[in-house]
Amino acid sequence: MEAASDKKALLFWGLFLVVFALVPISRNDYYLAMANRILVWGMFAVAFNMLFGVTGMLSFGQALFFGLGGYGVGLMVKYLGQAWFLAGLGAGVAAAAVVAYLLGYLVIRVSGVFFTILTLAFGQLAWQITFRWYRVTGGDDGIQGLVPTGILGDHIVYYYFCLILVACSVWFLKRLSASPQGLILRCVRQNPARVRFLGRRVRRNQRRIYVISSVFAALAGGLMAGVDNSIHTNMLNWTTSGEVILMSVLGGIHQFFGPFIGAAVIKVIEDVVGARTEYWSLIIGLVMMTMVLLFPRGLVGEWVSFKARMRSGGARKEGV
Amino acid sequence: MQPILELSGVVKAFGGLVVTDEVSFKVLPGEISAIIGPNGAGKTTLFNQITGALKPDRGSITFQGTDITGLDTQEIVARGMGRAFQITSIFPEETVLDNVRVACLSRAGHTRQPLKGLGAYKSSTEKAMALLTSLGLADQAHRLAFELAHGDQKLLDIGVALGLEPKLLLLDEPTAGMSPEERHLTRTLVQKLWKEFNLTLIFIEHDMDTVFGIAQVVRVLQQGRLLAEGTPDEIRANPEVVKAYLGEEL
Amino acid sequence: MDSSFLLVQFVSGLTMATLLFLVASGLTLIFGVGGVFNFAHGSFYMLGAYLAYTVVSLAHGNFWVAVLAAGLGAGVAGMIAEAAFLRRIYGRSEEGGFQILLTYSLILIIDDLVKLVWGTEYKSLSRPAGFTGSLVIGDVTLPSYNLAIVGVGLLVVVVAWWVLSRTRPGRIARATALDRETMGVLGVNVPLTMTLVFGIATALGGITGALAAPLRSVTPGAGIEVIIDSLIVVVLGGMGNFWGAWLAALLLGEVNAIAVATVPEWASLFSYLVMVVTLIFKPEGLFAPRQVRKV
Amino acid sequence: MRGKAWALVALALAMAMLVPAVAGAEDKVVKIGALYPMTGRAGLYGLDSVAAAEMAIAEINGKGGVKGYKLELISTDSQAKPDYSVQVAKRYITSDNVHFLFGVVSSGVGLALTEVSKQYKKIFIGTDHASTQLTVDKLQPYYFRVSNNTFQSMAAGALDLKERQKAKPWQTIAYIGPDYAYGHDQWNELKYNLDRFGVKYKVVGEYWPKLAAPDYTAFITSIIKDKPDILISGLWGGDTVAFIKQALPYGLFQKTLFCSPDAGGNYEVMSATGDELALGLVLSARHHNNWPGTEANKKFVSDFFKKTGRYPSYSAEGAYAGVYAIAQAVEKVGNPDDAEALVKAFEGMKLKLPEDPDGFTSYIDPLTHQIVQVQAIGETVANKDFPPATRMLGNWKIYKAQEILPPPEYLKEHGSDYLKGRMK
Repeated sequence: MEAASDKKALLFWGLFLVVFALVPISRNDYYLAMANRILVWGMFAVAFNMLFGVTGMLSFGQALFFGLGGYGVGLMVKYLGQAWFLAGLGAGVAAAAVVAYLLGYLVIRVSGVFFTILTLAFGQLAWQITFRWYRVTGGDDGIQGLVPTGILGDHIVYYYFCLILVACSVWFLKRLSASPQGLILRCVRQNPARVRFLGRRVRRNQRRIYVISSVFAALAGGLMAGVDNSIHTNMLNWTTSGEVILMSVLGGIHQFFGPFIGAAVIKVIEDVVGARTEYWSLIIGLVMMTMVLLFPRGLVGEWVSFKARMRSGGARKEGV
Repeated sequence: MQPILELSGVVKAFGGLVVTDEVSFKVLPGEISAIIGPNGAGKTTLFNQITGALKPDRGSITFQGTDITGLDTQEIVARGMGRAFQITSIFPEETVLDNVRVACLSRAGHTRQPLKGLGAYKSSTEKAMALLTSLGLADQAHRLAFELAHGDQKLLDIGVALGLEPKLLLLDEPTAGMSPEERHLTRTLVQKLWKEFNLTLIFIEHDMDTVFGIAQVVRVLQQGRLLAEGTPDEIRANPEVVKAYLGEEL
Repeated sequence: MDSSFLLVQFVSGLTMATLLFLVASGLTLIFGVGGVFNFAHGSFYMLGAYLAYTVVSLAHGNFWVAVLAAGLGAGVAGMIAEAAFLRRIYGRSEEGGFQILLTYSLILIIDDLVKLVWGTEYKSLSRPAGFTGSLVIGDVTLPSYNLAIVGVGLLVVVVAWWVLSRTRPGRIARATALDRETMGVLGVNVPLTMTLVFGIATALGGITGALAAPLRSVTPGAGIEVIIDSLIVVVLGGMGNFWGAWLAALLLGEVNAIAVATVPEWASLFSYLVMVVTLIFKPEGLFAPRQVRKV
Repeated sequence: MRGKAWALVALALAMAMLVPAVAGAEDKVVKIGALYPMTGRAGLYGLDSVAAAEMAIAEINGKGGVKGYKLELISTDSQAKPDYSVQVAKRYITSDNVHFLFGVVSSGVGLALTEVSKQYKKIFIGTDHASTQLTVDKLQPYYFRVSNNTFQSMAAGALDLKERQKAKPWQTIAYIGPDYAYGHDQWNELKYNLDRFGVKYKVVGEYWPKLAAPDYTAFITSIIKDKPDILISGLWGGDTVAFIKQALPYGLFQKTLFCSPDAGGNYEVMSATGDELALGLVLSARHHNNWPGTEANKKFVSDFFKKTGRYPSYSAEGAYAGVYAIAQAVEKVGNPDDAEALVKAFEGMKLKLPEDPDGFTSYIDPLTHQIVQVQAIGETVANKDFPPATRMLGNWKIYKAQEILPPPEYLKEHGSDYLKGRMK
């Protein structure tokens, strides 16, 4: 059984890489940018879901780390020059690890909706600071001209750079979720009291995944800076946190790749609907509501259970 | 012989209500013992204090010669104490195997490993499967835990505790909610596990057949106090216990 | 700084605090009783403002009638939202996440519905007759409408206290907050209670929207703008704690008023400073309801 | 289960209805890809801009288009999000094959898009956003702006304050503006211009409420304590409305001269405050519905009213001007594809606009790509010609276009490499 699922996983990975690797052939920068956006947001959503779907911690403040990644690149380039793009990417990720570690001690003292709202409050605090401290951060003007030097300055090369980083990150997260550490995290969601009776510290495991998830959020933010060649305080706003939650739920929070699919669908819907009507918010709102009320398992989750139902239905027929 | 667990003068009160009142006793290694008492006697609260889920107001608890009073649960568990619950406490959305395997992995100190899949931890997996075989759950290893029958879930709960290779195992009403036949099976199983894993075992139980069938020592709690302690025969003969608790049941 | 200025500044802080509290009160009420975090609460505030505008300007209505109409409208809209949508997700695992998403979708939907009905132009309401002037005592100028709002705020506090602690429905609501299941067993119609409480909470939002309209601009997107501020109030006050919210709003209003007068360049950071310091020492807020502390 | 299936069908139908909105391609069109906010508190500016741009396009196409080309506008809600707008702009450029990027209210979005415009060498016509950076610090060859920037507004404001100082000496000044880039830019530029024009002043207070702050009472009472002769406001839209409404009962406007030269005189401020707008406030905007009193302006305002049933805010005229600028450039070059030739055509272009008074024609400064226009500052007076507003501006003071441009030394200090290179 495990061999079969291994083969399936291999097939999936192969397909995933091939499809995304072929996008530049279209020679259309819009598709390239769109695919790049899906990759980066997909990674963000998958990392976020390690927190939400796996460990059961609904953070409404991951925008803070997404923004930190973006501003790591932005501030480095703004003050030190374009050559510092990659260093900025690293700095943003490192800063996110430190901030997540410290903030973890503050926010992972409460659980459930209290945790959610506390993360939202800190996220908004970070947004306000970035928005108002315009002398340093550029505030609402954002920071532009974020083009990496050298070969990465080319859109297609940068795209492959993102593809490789995203593939590695998602691979790592996939391994993590299938590992003993991942199992403990799932156990933390399902029954934290019992985890203590396994001799494991619940809060410490929660902090660990909070840091890991936030690091990848920051990586996503940093990579986005190179996709748009500009960043803006919007990255830190609660709507960013909300969007990544929406992606996860849309795709299915109990499926590893659900959030990735959710990210792709949201990014495409956003664009398609936005291009056709100014009433996009009504449409996105209705889609969101329909998903929450009728398809809480998300697209991938519903698909998996549909397949299971077909299979068991078929089996029953054979039995008769 | 040095006792494996020693309680001396343990007191716990919620507000004005004293739920554990100067409880002292010693448990010898390898002993299988029962705690009985009417509802509200403070049995589960006592378990909670022994396992660190609650901190006693006064008194001390010594486990294997070290004072564990006030330590966190995870520290106490790491020292070799395991517990199964009155209300089944498992990981419902994981497979039966993974429920036990997570305990084995935790025992082996692998739970921080982020990269290798679960299958790579062969010894933990084998140990978990062996445990499931002992529990009679091996054929259900790949089902999700919430799909199991109630009785099997209780067994799984014990399995999770055993995965930690505890020296001392606390069982909170292992037969609660079971049919008479299931109870009989569970009773036999508990006794078998006790021998097989060289456990010291303390269980809380209302079913007197189980209590007097397998316990070497019986302790009676009433209103937070230790009313009596002794062999099953001594307890049966204790007029106070008969009056206060056992009554017409015997 | 003389004493008359301090008094004026104090009343400024009080006005801000009262409006903050009035928006937050509905939010904290529904959280305290229903355990629902209604992210769309601000949208009901906005709905109230637009409804009041319509009643006053198109129907030539009396301002106070418009305030009541706004409360009624927002309340009914809230009850519909609860009965038709929110009720379906109670008791799900990860309910918190779904609550936020569902109410977030309500924000998006209500925003566009408001745009469809009222357009994007700014709407405006004037202060009601009799409250356009100011009370002037020596150096002290106190606008009468601001004083009226402070009065309404106090009235809401007192009425809410009376309802919650002295009437049977209030006690049922508070008990429901503690234990939905047991109350259901005891024969309380829990779904109806939830719907009513939700309606009262959104009605409070709507009334506040109407009351604030003469002091602010009635614009699209107003809902999202107030929700974050109310959130800070609710978090600081201890989520679900009605009194806590009032005290937290008072604290924030007065801190802001003093900071503006003394260190204006940094004033905008003070409310966040208060929040961060509080949360470092008391992550569950200043006045957390008792059952929360052990979570 | 049945319910779910129905919901799926309904959802699919809703999606399908959205699809066929793309029109069939005509051979000779000038495609303009516009991005404006259409939701939230800036949505008003976006929708007014789109309406005015459509109006201009209908006028031009009605006369047969330009050089055989019809104009076509595609507009998308920018959601005021720069990252989303960048994505839409890339779609415009590579999939929709637009010839011009167009619009934008928020400077943040404008700055992100000028980066895209530079990379793809696609001309970007800015019609509204006010940050001076776009035509100075971040100027690039393919960017042009057809409305005033904050520097021009603040220079006009400084000149106005200078005149007032001569007539009735004032000494102290205080500032209130939103605590973000736009608010800080205005204050810095005002001080720069006051110094440049040799005005002596003493700052007695600086107040920075957050953007979209609901309450200003604490600020108002504190300002009254400061007793400034002049209060400069950098607030916009709903914030100006809230400030004015809250300040009125405190008698602030009798105690100090309220002056808001960039966005205070926007029509929506007057329509939303009604009788509560005190008389004698000194305000301006980038376009006024009742100034200049030329036929062109009257026609623009009344046509807009006919089309939409409301009077335009300032932003409409910028979009209208943008479409005419494009038409004129295409007319001159003969096609919309040659970006380099179009850039040349825009540089120095003379453009007769509704907001030009008799005897003046707006033109695009060839150096900074910034439109150069007369700025009129007025005082609030009773005027019921544009309901629901009951106050409009009057007692105009007119400031010459040349005087309010950033001076060469400012450009040398702040200009982008491209701008500096052209100054040599």
